[in-house]
Amino acid sequence: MAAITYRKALNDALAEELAHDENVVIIGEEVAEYNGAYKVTEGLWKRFGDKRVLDTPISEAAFVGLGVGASMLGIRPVIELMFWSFAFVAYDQIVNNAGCIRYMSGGLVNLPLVIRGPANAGTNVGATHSHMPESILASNPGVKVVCPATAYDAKGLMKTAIRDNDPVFVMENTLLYGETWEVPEEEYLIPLGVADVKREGSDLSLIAHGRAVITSLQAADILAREHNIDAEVVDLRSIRPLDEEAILQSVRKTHRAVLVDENKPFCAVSAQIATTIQGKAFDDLDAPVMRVCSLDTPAIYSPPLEKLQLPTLERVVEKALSIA
Amino acid sequence: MAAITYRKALNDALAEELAHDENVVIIGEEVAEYNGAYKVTEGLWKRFGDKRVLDTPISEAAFVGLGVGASMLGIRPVIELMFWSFAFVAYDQIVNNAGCIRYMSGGLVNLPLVIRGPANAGTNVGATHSHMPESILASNPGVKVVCPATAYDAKGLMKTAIRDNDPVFVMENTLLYGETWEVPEEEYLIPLGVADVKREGSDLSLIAHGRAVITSLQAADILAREHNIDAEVVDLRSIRPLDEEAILQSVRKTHRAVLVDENKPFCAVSAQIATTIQGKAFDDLDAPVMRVCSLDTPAIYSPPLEKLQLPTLERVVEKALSIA
Amino acid sequence: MHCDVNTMNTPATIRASQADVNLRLTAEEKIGLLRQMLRIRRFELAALKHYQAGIHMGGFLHLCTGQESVAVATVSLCGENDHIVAGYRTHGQALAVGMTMNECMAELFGKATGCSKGKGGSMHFFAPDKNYWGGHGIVAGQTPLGLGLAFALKYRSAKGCCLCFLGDGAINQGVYHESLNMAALWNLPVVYIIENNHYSMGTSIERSSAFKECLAARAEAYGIDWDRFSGEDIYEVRARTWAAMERARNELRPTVLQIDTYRYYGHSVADANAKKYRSPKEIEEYRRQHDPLMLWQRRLSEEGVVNDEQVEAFDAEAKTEAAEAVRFAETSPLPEPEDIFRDVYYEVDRQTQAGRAGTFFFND
Amino acid sequence: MHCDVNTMNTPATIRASQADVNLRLTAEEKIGLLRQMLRIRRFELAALKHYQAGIHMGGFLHLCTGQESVAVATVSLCGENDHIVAGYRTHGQALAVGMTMNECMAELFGKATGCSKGKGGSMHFFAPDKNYWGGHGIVAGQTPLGLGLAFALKYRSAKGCCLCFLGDGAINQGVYHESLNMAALWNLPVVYIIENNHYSMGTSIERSSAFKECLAARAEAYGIDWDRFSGEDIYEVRARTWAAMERARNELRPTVLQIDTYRYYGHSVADANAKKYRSPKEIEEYRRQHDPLMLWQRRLSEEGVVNDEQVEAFDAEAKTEAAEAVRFAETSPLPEPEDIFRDVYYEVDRQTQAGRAGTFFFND
Ligand SMILES: Cc1ncc(C[n+]2csc(CCOP(=O)(O)OP(=O)(O)O)c2C)c(N)n1
Ligand SMILES: Cc1ncc(C[n+]2csc(CCOP(=O)(O)OP(=O)(O)O)c2C)c(N)n1
Ligand SMILES: [Mg+2]
Ligand SMILES: [Mg+2]
Repeated sequence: MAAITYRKALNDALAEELAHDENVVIIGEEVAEYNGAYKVTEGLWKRFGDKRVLDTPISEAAFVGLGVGASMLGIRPVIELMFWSFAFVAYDQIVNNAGCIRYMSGGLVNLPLVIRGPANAGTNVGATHSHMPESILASNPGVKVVCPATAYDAKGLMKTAIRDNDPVFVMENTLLYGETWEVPEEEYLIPLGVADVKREGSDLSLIAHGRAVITSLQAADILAREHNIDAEVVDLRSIRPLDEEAILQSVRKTHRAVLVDENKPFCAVSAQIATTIQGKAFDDLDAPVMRVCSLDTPAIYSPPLEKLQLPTLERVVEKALSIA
Repeated sequence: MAAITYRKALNDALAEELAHDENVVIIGEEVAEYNGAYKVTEGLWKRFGDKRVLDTPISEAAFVGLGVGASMLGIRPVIELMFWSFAFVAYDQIVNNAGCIRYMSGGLVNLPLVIRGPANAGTNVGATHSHMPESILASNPGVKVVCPATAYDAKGLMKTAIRDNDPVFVMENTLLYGETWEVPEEEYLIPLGVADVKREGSDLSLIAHGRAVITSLQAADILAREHNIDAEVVDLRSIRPLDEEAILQSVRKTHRAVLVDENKPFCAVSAQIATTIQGKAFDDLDAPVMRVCSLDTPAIYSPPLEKLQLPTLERVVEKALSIA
Repeated sequence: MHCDVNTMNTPATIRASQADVNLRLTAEEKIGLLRQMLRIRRFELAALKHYQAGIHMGGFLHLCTGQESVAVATVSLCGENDHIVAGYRTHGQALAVGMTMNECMAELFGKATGCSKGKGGSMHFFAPDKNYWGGHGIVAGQTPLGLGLAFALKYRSAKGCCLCFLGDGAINQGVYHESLNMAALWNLPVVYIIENNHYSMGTSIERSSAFKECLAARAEAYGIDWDRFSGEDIYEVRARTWAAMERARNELRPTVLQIDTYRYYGHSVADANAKKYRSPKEIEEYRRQHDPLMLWQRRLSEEGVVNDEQVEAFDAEAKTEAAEAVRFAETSPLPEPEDIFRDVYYEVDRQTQAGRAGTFFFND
Repeated sequence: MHCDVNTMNTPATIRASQADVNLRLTAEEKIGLLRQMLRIRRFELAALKHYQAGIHMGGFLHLCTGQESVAVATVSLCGENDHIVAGYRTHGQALAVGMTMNECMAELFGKATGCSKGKGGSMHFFAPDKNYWGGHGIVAGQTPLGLGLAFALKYRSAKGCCLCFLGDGAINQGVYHESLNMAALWNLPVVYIIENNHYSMGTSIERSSAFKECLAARAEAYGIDWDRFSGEDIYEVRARTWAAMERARNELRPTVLQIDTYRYYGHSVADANAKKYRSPKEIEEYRRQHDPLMLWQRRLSEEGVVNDEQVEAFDAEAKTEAAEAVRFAETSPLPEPEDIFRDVYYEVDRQTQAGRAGTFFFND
């Protein structure tokens, strides 16, 4: 197994699916000739040509809507948002057209499309460019939301997303693009809706998605090394569908949970999970479910301060200790 | 005290504030000559004229942005969205411009603006027109979100919202427009961030906002009458700022909570509140915090079915009984 | 509002009747167009009546009464590879593509037998098998969908085009402009049809839109061809829409058409102001002098294709069909409560492997 | 990309120099314009150097190097009642309105002494006291803000206008079109200035925009006046922008201006492709033949207003000012962790009654 970057894993997934299905097209700003703002689509235009990989104007609402329309006729668009933050200028197209058309048509229509791009807290790009919209988008029944934490997951989940026959939103993490993980050469798919226990443990559950999984793994190391606490790390991978069983199973084992979430706290994914845990495993809990979220303000620019805004290792460890 | 409709209470609030401050302007689709799609602005154009009450084209992004820009210079726009669902075509302007400009300017700018309109689940207008965006909007620090449940609250909260120097989003409820409540003739204001215990009780807390408060009050009656359960009904009134103290105080008294929420469940306001309660009153709880939300699909058109989709009286009573 | 639509005897209209696409029409087809319009009108009148009865229907009901010729004439030009997407005032297009009154009426009644199983309502009729992709409620939200349908056609090298309908008020949603730019830039075979009924709710076009020549002329900003004409004459609509469709199919170039027309009723049936922002006189004048059914009927009489008795019979037939559709709708079952959770996810509905892992629907 | 900007000796440029608004300029003011451009350039070069050092700055840094004349010439026309709002490539406007290098550099360094207290960064400079309203990162997101500033001016009967800057790629965001329609319809005194540097990131205007004559000409769709001219000559920019500002102030009519210019560096400093989508030759040609600083300096020499030694001195001064700003920024304190929670709500910051009820910030 070769170690490749999260970026390369995504790039491989896209290339494989372009080759696998002639209905797959890549659409977005700077995805073709420029190779992608974050180089996730590098080389694809050169290899697959103008028909399959298309640069758009800065018109997110139109090209997301175009993708929805094309998917009605069986095209499988993979639409890049240069940042997930730019979903906000296409929000109606995403929520109402991608999210509701199947229902409103009584199931006559289905929309096999993917919207993908970085959801990048922590890159010093200020409040408007740092949104993490997994909570608000996953709140819409009709869509699926995936947040891979490793290169391995990124590749397997992206391929599954492209083959899925419903709208899937893949939120990549900018800070992970350059990180490397082992990824097999052979083809593999990872189902949506299946969490991954990234570290087994018995004392406490750290439950997270996206880059917060990496933070949680580091925190688990410190908890083990310095505090003799054996934390389990559950990576949700997919937010909707959500593997509630895996969450509850872990909590039933450890009786304690800290949710680590780069969302801002109010109505975050972790709020949903805390609600589920206390609702369905109330008697298993030895302590309240705790959360470590981004500090609750718009994203600050100042690089050293923004580091503090995201869930830091220190905050995760401290919170775990508070209930351990 | 005269009994007036929720609609009239809002209309009175707007008229009073137009008269009170010459910087207040009403902007929106059909708000002037047509008197408002739901007649909330009835008579205002006639009374205050073209300068103060302005009809717009169907360009929500532009006129919300216009309101933000004008508020930077001290105008106090009250912007009507004909439905809150249409916020989705103006989502970037609402979240990024109304929500983040103050922060990004390091506090140099403040934005005294109101966005208001009906957030109407339950009116048989289908999935795209029935969004209740209080959860997703209140997830943004920088904005305030208010959901009045009675005519009295609607008037007092609206007046406060207009005088507030930050962006306040007032989500009215279409089904309540025609309902009447006692409202005093004298001027009054209701502060944001202060919940209202609409019914005192000792056995169980029903916590709700918007029309779900009315459902909760009816449920409390049934619980008292038929099951001898004395339920307290806490009306949040304002979602952000949120009166956490009032919530916790009620739960510390009753030890049981059912949250009634017309939001869809995933990452709903009630998920936030359940998380807070279990986090801060864990030891006070005798049972898990329960929720009754809208059924988790896009809004269905079929009128009899849509009734079932919202939190019904039956579901609230049943859920309360399950933990009482 | 000055009523500046053409009347039938201008040279342009006479020319239109001689266009190839009209000369090709058989008598039967011409009658078919009349019958379609009659069906649409009768369907809507029946719906209106039952809406007002206040028992079964809720929400919106946007009637296209007065505008029928636009839907019927344009849809009549569609072939196997031509696709249609529209806004919420869409009963006309739906019936014109061949949807049955039964499934449409049942949808209005929120019944399980409705075209969208009672899930969509008046704004959300769909018939993918008839190349009809809805039925959309957010103003102009359908405009990029039209782009996507056209993209798919081009991608598959299908010689067809997409007709995308929108209202005169819809042209002020930004996404329409983004769509025009992309249509021009990517050479997509889409024809945007602005059904200009002169009002968006209570707002006249002059109060909602700044423009130089006419609404369609904004297309020039993108180097897109455009045309403007009256919707009251079927021949003219067909001739000039056909030119746009052929440009799309053969040259892969988009067009914007502005078709002037008029609605007799309020914006939705709940529009209490319908006669305030327009004078009753204005409405009456349209009804009496510009009604597209009356004009087409007169034309066909002049051509000797139908006589008055036949027309009456067609109308009676349409009325009966509508009455039967009401009966069908009334007696159809509602969706079951479990149906609420169907048709959200394809993978769940089919219980594929992808539809079985994880929680898709949340509650407590 | 063909470089079709004017050179200085066309009749148009000569005429521009004789425009009232330019004849009124004193020698000192002319020198002031040169010094402003030098300051902007030196500021950005210093910022670039420190960005590349990789210690203090993060995120984006969009340089306007090569475009300085547009900001300086247009802003020089602003009076007390004129307001400015811009996109993210905004160092030029910020310095031109009179912001200090210190507060701007400190902002880039994320320091508490920055104009936005380190909260905004490169894209979000603000100076309301100088009628400068940012600094906005979402492409075209500022275009309705310009509308709102203009609305407020008109509402208050202030005889002024709003200059709203956007890029050539930004014209394809729908909200810009919505804004044009409303500006025309409501007669708002706003001047949209498209700074056409020919590329949006790696995409040339031909690949992003369909248009007939030029980008600004889309304004015709709304009956809005427009103009297009080169940004390289200060006189021309001033003369033609002034006409638009006067139209706004006196007639309450909007205008769209397309000012052709060029950026020498990449889209942001992280744009590794900067020399791939444009040939190095193209960039070199602009630098050598069209640099606005060089051209203005030459013009002032010809007029006998400055000599080379003076220019060198001004440049040295600007360089020193920039170096000092770097020192200021380096030695300034970071915001405190508690500052993260400031500047979110006005009412909370001031601890008014409204700022004290309820929970505003959430955590566990
Ligand atoms: C984005 C959005 N804003 C507002 C509405 C409410 N609304 C529905 S139809 C309509 C008027 C549209 O007028 P027009 O485009 O002329 O179409 P017509 O109704 O005349 O067919 C409005 C304002 C909406 N559905 N979507
Ligand atoms: C809505 C939105 N989409 C995409 C981006 C990313 N982005 C930032 S600048 C830019 C290019 C803009 O080009 P142009 O308008 O020509 O301005 P220039 O950078 O040349 O000054 C893009 C695509 C964004 N900030 N906002
Ligand atoms: Mg209309
Ligand atoms: Mg540019």
